[in-house]
Amino acid sequence: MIVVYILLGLMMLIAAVAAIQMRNIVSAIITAGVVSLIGSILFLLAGAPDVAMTEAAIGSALTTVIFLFAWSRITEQMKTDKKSSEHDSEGGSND
Amino acid sequence: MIKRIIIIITLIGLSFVLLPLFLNMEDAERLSELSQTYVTEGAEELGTANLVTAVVVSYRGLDTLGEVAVLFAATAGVTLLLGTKKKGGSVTDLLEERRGGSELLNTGAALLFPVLLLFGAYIFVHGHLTPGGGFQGGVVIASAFVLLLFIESDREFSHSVLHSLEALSGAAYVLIGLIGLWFAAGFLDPRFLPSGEIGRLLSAGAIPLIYSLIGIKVGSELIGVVDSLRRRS
Amino acid sequence: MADFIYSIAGSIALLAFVISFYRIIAGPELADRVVALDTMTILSLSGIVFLTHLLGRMIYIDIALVYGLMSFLGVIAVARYIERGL
Amino acid sequence: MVLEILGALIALIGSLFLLLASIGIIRMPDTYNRMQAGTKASTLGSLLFFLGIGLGHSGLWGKLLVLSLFVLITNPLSSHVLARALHFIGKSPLLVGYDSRDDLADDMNQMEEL
Amino acid sequence: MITQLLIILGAALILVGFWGVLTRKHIVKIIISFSILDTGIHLIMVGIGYIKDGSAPIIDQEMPVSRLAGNVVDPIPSALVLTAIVIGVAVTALMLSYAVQLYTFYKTVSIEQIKELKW
Repeated sequence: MIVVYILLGLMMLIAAVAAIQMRNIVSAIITAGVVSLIGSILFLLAGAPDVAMTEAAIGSALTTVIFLFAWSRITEQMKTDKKSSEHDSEGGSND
Repeated sequence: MIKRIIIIITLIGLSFVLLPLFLNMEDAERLSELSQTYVTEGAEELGTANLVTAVVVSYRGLDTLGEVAVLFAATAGVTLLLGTKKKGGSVTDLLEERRGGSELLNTGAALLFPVLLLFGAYIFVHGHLTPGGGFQGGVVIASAFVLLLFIESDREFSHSVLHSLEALSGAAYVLIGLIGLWFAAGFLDPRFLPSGEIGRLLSAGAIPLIYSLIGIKVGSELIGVVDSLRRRS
Repeated sequence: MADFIYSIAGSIALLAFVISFYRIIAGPELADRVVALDTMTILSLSGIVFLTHLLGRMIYIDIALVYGLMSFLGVIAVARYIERGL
Repeated sequence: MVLEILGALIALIGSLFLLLASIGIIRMPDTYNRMQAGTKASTLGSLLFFLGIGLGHSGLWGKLLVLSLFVLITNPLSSHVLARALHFIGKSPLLVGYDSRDDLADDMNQMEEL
Repeated sequence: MITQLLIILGAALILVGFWGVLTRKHIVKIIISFSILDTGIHLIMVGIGYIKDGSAPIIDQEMPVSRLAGNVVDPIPSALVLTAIVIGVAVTALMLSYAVQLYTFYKTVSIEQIKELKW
């Protein structure tokens, strides 16, 4: 039994370090969701099913969704900024 | 360079702060006295099968009230920062067309939406019998509406309905607490309704009622958060 | 006897969990990671159902129910982000 | 007792399918192949696993049935949405020795013409 | 044993999250580090409430009232963590909305380039 704890804990640590090290933001968000997923299994093993349910519902599903909504909003603004700056430079060259 | 050294020193200091926690802890053989009282008398006094629910709703009810207040403050902050629509149409003109959901996704979401609503209601009504309760059920209900946002992201939710649901459930929650103060022993004491038999749906006094109100409040608040965070066109 | 075979099945499921976790960490692209996450949620559902048997508490199955409904939201969110539909 | 051993054997077969799914996840050459290996094998494996656990514990039948329904609805749905998204960002499957054939793009073109 | 394991794992997660908060430049990365730090704190609290060979404090056929004493874990840390997770998601949403607003004002996601916040 203790082996399962240690294995899950190691996976959780690796996922946490990888989430912080990854260059791609969406990959980092997914990996942070995996940290929460393994955490909820650990909570279930430690006899706290209420916490496990909350962590599974919130930590690994809703947090991922909220991060992605916010990040897609930021990337969309990045795109429009890039487009508008290109427009500005073109206008400047015409003058 | 100096920055890096400061960071390393901070981390080492933090680990020394956390070290005594690790050294002094063994697996406890028995509960502390307060928890022992909650565990042995909670079932008898309140009639709940899930003792975590008893602690959340009744024994530590004031904490939950404060937690709901913090949640409300955070939601209000998100709405204040992002909720207003953009002025001026110059930004929206440059947006590229957003792709709609496929037909399979639309059908599946339409199939799953009532299931998710029903399931969330099941979770928070059975909060005193099985794991789960108002918070988890509220999240499941919020996720049903998030699913609607996935298939059609221009969908507008009625803000007045959300706000009135949230305000009404919050007010009813405090009101039930005050009724407990009047008819039973203290604030948020659920024993003004009959306790009933352990394991039945209609038992544990007012706990299912209180947890349902918390579930509706949390659900409407989280829908508000996601609705403010999504992209506007 | 039955318990022994059950525990072998659980160990194999745990092994499968670890293997698909490798793809999440090593996956060269975002798409591979999402595919691995999709598989991993199903594997963890089986794991939670197995823990229900192992720990001997029937009520733990509710966590599997909640997770089974919520888990695919994350995958769909990433997919809609990729195709710019979010 | 016999039912329990039968359930355990079915759970063992299910776990072997789960292992197959994860091996497919790491051994297949490209994303679409990984996706089909991971989704199909893990759906069958988890359904067999639930059946095996349900044979051992008679009290769990109702909830396991609901759980199987959820898996049967959500798992193909999520993989369909994911495959469609990958197609739209221009990722093409690895087809060695075959002509590439893109039915979804043809359909989309037809719809645009209409 | 299990308490110690959970506590050392939680402490390691707190350190990893803190390291991420201190060293990363990307603002969304910093928020991800905060959520990892949160998970570490929750693990420590659940670990403190663990009782040897404990099960969930829920009464049903497998855990009747007579077996309750000495066989169930502490319900108080579970209740606290339950509320802490929900507050955590609300605070994460608040931080993300700040990130979106910072991007709209400064047109950058790197905190190195937001000079007004430095001292």
